[in-house]
Amino acid sequence: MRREVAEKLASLPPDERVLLRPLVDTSRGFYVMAGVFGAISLLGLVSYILQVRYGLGRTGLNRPGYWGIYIICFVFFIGISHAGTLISAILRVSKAEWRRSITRSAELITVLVIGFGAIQPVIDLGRPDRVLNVLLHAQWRSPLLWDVISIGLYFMSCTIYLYLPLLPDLAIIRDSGIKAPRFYRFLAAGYTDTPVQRHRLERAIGVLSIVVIPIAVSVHTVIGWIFAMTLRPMWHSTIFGPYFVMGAIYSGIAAILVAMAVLRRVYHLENYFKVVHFDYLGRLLLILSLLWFYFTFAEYLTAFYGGEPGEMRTFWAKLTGTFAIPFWAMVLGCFVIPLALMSRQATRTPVGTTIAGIAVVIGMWLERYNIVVPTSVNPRWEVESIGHYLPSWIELSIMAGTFSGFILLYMIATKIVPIVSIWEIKEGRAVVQEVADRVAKYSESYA
Amino acid sequence: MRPTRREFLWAMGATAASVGLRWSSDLVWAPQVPDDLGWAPGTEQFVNSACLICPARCGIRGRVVDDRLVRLGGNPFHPMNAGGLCPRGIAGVQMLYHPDRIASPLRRVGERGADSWEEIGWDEALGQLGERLQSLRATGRPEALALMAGYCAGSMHDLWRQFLRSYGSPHYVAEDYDDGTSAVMELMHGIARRPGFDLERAGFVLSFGSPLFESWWSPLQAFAAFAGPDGSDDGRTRFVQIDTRFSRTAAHANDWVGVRPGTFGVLALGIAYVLIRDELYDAGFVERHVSGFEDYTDREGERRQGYRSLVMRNYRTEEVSALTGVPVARITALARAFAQAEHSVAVFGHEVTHAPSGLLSGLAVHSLNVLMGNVGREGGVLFGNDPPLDPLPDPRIDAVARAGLERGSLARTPAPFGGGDPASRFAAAVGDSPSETIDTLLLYYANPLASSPRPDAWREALERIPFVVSFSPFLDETTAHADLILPDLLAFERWQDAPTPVSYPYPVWGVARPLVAPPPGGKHAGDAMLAVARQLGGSVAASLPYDNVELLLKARARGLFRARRGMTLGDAFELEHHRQMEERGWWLPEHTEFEAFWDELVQRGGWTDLFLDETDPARLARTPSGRVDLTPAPLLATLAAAGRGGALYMDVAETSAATTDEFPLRLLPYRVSTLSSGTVALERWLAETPGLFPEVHWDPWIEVAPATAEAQKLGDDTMVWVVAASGRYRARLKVFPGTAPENVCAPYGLRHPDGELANPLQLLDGSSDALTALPNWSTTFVRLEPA
Amino acid sequence: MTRWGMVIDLDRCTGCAACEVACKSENNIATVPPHQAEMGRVMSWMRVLAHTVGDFPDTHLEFYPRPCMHCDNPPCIKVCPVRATYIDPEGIVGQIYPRCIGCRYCANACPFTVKYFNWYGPEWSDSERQHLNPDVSPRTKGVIEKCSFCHHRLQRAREQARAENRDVREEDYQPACAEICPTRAIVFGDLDNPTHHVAELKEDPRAMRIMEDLGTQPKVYYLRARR
Amino acid sequence: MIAQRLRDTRGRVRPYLVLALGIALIAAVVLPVIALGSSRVPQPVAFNHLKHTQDLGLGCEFCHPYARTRAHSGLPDVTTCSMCHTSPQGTSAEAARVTELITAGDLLRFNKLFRMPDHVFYTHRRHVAIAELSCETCHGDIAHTERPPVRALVKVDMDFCLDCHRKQGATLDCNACHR
Repeated sequence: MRREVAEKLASLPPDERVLLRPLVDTSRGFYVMAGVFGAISLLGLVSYILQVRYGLGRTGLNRPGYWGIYIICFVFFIGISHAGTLISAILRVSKAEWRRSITRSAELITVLVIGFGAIQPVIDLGRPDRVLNVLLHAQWRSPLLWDVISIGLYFMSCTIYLYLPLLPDLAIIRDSGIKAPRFYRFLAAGYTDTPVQRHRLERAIGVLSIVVIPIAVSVHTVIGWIFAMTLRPMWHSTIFGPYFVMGAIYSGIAAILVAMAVLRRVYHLENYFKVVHFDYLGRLLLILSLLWFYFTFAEYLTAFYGGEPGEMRTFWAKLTGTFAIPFWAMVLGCFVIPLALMSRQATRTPVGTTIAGIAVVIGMWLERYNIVVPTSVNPRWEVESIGHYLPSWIELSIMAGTFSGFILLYMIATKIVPIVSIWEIKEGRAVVQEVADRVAKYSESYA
Repeated sequence: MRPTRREFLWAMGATAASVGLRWSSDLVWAPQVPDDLGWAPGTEQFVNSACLICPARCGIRGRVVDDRLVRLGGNPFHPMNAGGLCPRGIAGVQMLYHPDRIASPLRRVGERGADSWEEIGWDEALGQLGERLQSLRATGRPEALALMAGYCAGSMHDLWRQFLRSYGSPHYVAEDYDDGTSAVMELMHGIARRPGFDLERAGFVLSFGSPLFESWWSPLQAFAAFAGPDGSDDGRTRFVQIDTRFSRTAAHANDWVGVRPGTFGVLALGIAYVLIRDELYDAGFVERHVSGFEDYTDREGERRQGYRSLVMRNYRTEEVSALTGVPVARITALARAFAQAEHSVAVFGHEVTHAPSGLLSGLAVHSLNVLMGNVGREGGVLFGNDPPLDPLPDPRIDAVARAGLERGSLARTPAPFGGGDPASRFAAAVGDSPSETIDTLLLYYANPLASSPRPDAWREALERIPFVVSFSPFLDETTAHADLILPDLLAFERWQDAPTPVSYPYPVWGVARPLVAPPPGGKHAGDAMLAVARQLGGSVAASLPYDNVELLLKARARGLFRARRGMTLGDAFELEHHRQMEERGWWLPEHTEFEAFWDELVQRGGWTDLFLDETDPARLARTPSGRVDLTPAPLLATLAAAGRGGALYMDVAETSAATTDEFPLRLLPYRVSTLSSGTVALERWLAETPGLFPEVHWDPWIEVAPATAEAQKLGDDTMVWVVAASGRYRARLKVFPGTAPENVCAPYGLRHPDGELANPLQLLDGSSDALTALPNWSTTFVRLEPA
Repeated sequence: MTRWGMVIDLDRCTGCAACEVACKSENNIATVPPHQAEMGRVMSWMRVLAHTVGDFPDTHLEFYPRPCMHCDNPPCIKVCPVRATYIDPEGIVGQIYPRCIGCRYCANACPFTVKYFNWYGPEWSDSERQHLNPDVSPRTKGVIEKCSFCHHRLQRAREQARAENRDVREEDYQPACAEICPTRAIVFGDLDNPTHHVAELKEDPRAMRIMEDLGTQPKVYYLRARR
Repeated sequence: MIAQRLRDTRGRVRPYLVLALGIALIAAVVLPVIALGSSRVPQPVAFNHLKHTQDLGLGCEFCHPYARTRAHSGLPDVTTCSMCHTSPQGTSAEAARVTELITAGDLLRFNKLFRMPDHVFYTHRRHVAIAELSCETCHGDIAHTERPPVRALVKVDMDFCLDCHRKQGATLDCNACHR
């Protein structure tokens, strides 16, 4: 850190001092990690170039295992993207005061991960050079097209929804002059935090946070429908829309927890990501793990009761057959571990919730695997032989590349914007009395 | 409006991206077929010819577009396959255009088998061969020339024989697919000829293990019969398959019966028992035309048991059931169905005779046909006749040749009623003789190193032969050991006649003619040998006075023109019309000029005569008594001399070694429909999906019962070693419920994708039927080990 | 209205696979190298599927030669985002290769799994290229392909009929599999034209369709084996 | 002016602008040149359509004999040319060269200029003989060219086909033409 920057930083109020520090102070560890993730991303890029050059044959996909890692990651990433927007929007709409420090990191996850989710189907295309055909020759009955539209809309609204609450903070950075003045002047777009501006901003955020919720719901519903609209066993199910939305929120919360734990540690944000935040999010996780179990149970029970031979082949393949290990690992990650850890106050600590969060993230990835692969390789017709799918190293490196690409971008983002919303924290302090009054109003007796 | 930097960059990026996408479209995604600036008029022709890939010799029709053969289908004029064709035939285009084809003659440079060759011209190559042959004759050793031929029928067979005889060599060795049926026919009917089975007109076909729908003499013949006339459901033949494994024929036949290996004969006699017990057999026929049915007194005045007593005493259904594993009710039902159908025929081949009591089992099975009187008549067993071709001129045999021929064959006939496997015996004999006893070996469509059950004997024999010439257009195992390769033209580039196999009871003389022009520098093996004969001059040249094979065929076809019977191929109506005319004693010539006749014959794809004179007594038996003999005396005498008792049919049950702990599973080799020895790599379409199993591609496999696989802890689709006392080979294990738990069913002639052979025949124990010298195919025991 | 369809008589089928190979030959279907085949990437628009039931000697076989079913209500065409697969007015479900983006959604939507994907581009040596059928375009890598009922033959038949000023007759248009079948188990024609053989056969009491209950209305009928 | 733009207000070179311009140059000039350059169709001799069709009054089908009967209309080869050009015709150097080439035994293989992608089912017979379209519809004014064009005169793409099919009321079904 240059001296004048350090001086400027030291002259700022305490919130700014802590929260803007990562923007100007970068450790060697950061560069090392960025280098590692950059290298892995590069590996993914090279793998993709190889895949384009030689064809999708370089993957482990086959007939009937037509879909694999890419589609799994697509569903998974888009699911994670519900982290942010949906959580922060719901919390904002419901005026949950504890949200103030966590919304920014969640929204950042959303915007960055959507991009990596949205490119997965393109990576999966046999002819990516014809990707524009989807727009030029659109076929409106295809859920894939609905998906393109709803993801496009979601991406745009989430970007705005990330940007608007950033404005006051950008203005703060611009005014502090600690970093790239022209850049932040451009980004802050003339915001000066006048009462009129503040009022308009809050109204816009309020409207957006309501608009974004149905869009977010539609995105994962449509992704569920991509599967549900086919006549394949264990896909053709009405539960898929809500099940996917619920799963998305679940994996989103888990992802936020993991991100928060990391940020808290590396940027020393213990005063912002407090134990209570982990506790509250842990409670949410607990509720969602039960909800997950409820949905999963309902899905499998109905399939089992119907007992159609085509369905049962896939059903047993998951429960006891080829896919038993990923299936029960999923149950462990999505249900057993979070339930065990989150149902007790003693384990709803930052460490406990992080462990549960990691378990859920892995579990939810496995859930996508257990949805995509077993049905794909188990044709409905028993005369047709059962396929097998083993991802190739090309697929695995592309997956690793997209994961590390996301992490890398997230790391870089923490160097550009404050990861905790400064103005909202300040606003939170300012409205304590107002909130107390509001809370008091809830319990007013009939006077 | 002035574009901002951002807009400018964005627009630039978008342009670059879209140009890039389109550009990559051509570069990265363009189809592999090059965009040809040239053009072709797209002329399309359909040409009739004959398939030379397997012994069935079906009629084919090729679609030729601009001198490229793009599709093969069946010739609808051909009475045997009537427009249908099997996958092997269809895939012939891949053989024709195979990238590994040898284009010109090759001479070995460097070590034998080291795969280093130099290309030479035909004149030089034939000159070298001619000189070698000339010098052998000059030194008075014409018998040092030998020919090893694969399946070879018709005029090419005659041409080779003529060449060798006039040259003076007795060594015409052929893989002649001997299945012992001609020995059965000779003993019972006095006719030394493989039987024809008139499946199409039969009402009920009882097949004893014959792979009718897979790899029989002519699967298309069976298909036509199975389909029935005109595709209508009336009068369709009913097929019942008796088999030791759930073969594809068993799977698609109307019904199937599983039996224990080696008990075909027992089951046949069990059926005979029911026929006799319930008086279902054709007593009139038996009385008029059969001897040995009742007890009789032989020439020495000894009282002997006839067929009836033998069967009634020894083959009661309960006992047969215990031996064969077929329930009594099933045997009875089979016998009744066999007896009730209008024409029923029992079909058998090497699956029955390649067993310790193979000949006796063959006799037992064929006795069913005799009991029902279904011999020498429509819908039964027929002894077809050959098309009335003009023979080749009598070979001129000069003194050198005579001396050579008199020195005789190296390998003696080892058994009283058959020659067994002459190729292996020849190889063994060469191995036992001093080096250079055979100086020059010609290989014609033979790859013994891969297909022989005794490749070691061949390897040793080849080492003792200084000069090996192969006519193979592909570099197979044996060809790789050759000194000179004279690549023959492929099936769709050459003239050759294609007589249908004997299993088809009506003579059809198909003519294969070039569908596409041969490659420059290609040469027909027949033409090459005619050229060598000319080069040798003298009696050899005089014996083969033809410029090329086309003219040879044309000359022989004059016999058909003069025969006053038969017709050039035609559609179903023409064929039937002609047959009925001949039945009524009419025959009208189609042509007055031979040239016109020949042109039409070639254009239609061949000649046939579907009329069969059932009244000719010689069609039934040419034994001294003129009757079909159920207890042939020569066989009885041989059995008695061998101490096997004086009664026939007594030891048809196999008495082979039982399983041991070391080798607990019985090996049952079989041939798959689409592939035969060593052709796997040639036709990729077939290799991709070779069998009944959708998951097996390219790899050779073995079939094992689920219980067996589980007991041995071997998983489905894993690679295993099949280990016998004499060796082992690698194959993919397929768990298959259609295999009996004590057996391992192994297709032979397959290769791994890398060319490694998987030939279960090489594991056989080497034992044979003492009467025919035919090898035993079901007496070898193996174990499986993970590979 | 013309509705092209197929009736396959399982009683006549001998499982010889002539239809499979004839189809590969007619439609320039690329073969894949052995290790690719092992992965399950073999393309075979027509495939004789077999399923063995019961232990020796009471074994029997359930089998179906399976082309594309050319459903009247095809699940594949609904999900294609670019209209690369569609049903034409005469009921043939077409696959338009230059339009296909290779997302394989149709392949997953098809309950009969008859869609094949070009994982790599086709590989032919110069000599093998000689036997390519000039009437059918070879596919590039990265697109879906499937049985087209040999509709290139219909194109030619239509033109010929037009030149002769008449309608397309039953014998003018036969796919390669129906043409080659040695036992005439595969019959092809217009299901709605009472003079065509298939129209009669589809009413046979033995007639059925695979997974009829899904309501996709396949136009390939099977006649149950009687044996 | 561009040079000005490339420098910012302080006169420093704007590197990203230079880069962008470079990309634009490649995109706009180099790639099309590569793409088009490879698609130039060479011919063995500089055939003069105008001379043959107008001055000599030969019909199209004289040299393109299958236009009414087959898929491909056919191109002339040495046998067609030899009808006249075995002896020197006219005064042009190219005509003299044709005679030379014929005498030397050259096959005179002309190359296709108007090419259909292989996934299109197109026959001349259907369009010329049955639908009675004139050659100019798709081939433009080729009959009046004096030198062989190196690129097709009319861009026959799917839009071109469909426009005409729409006007003529011909089929618009994909399967009718895609194969």
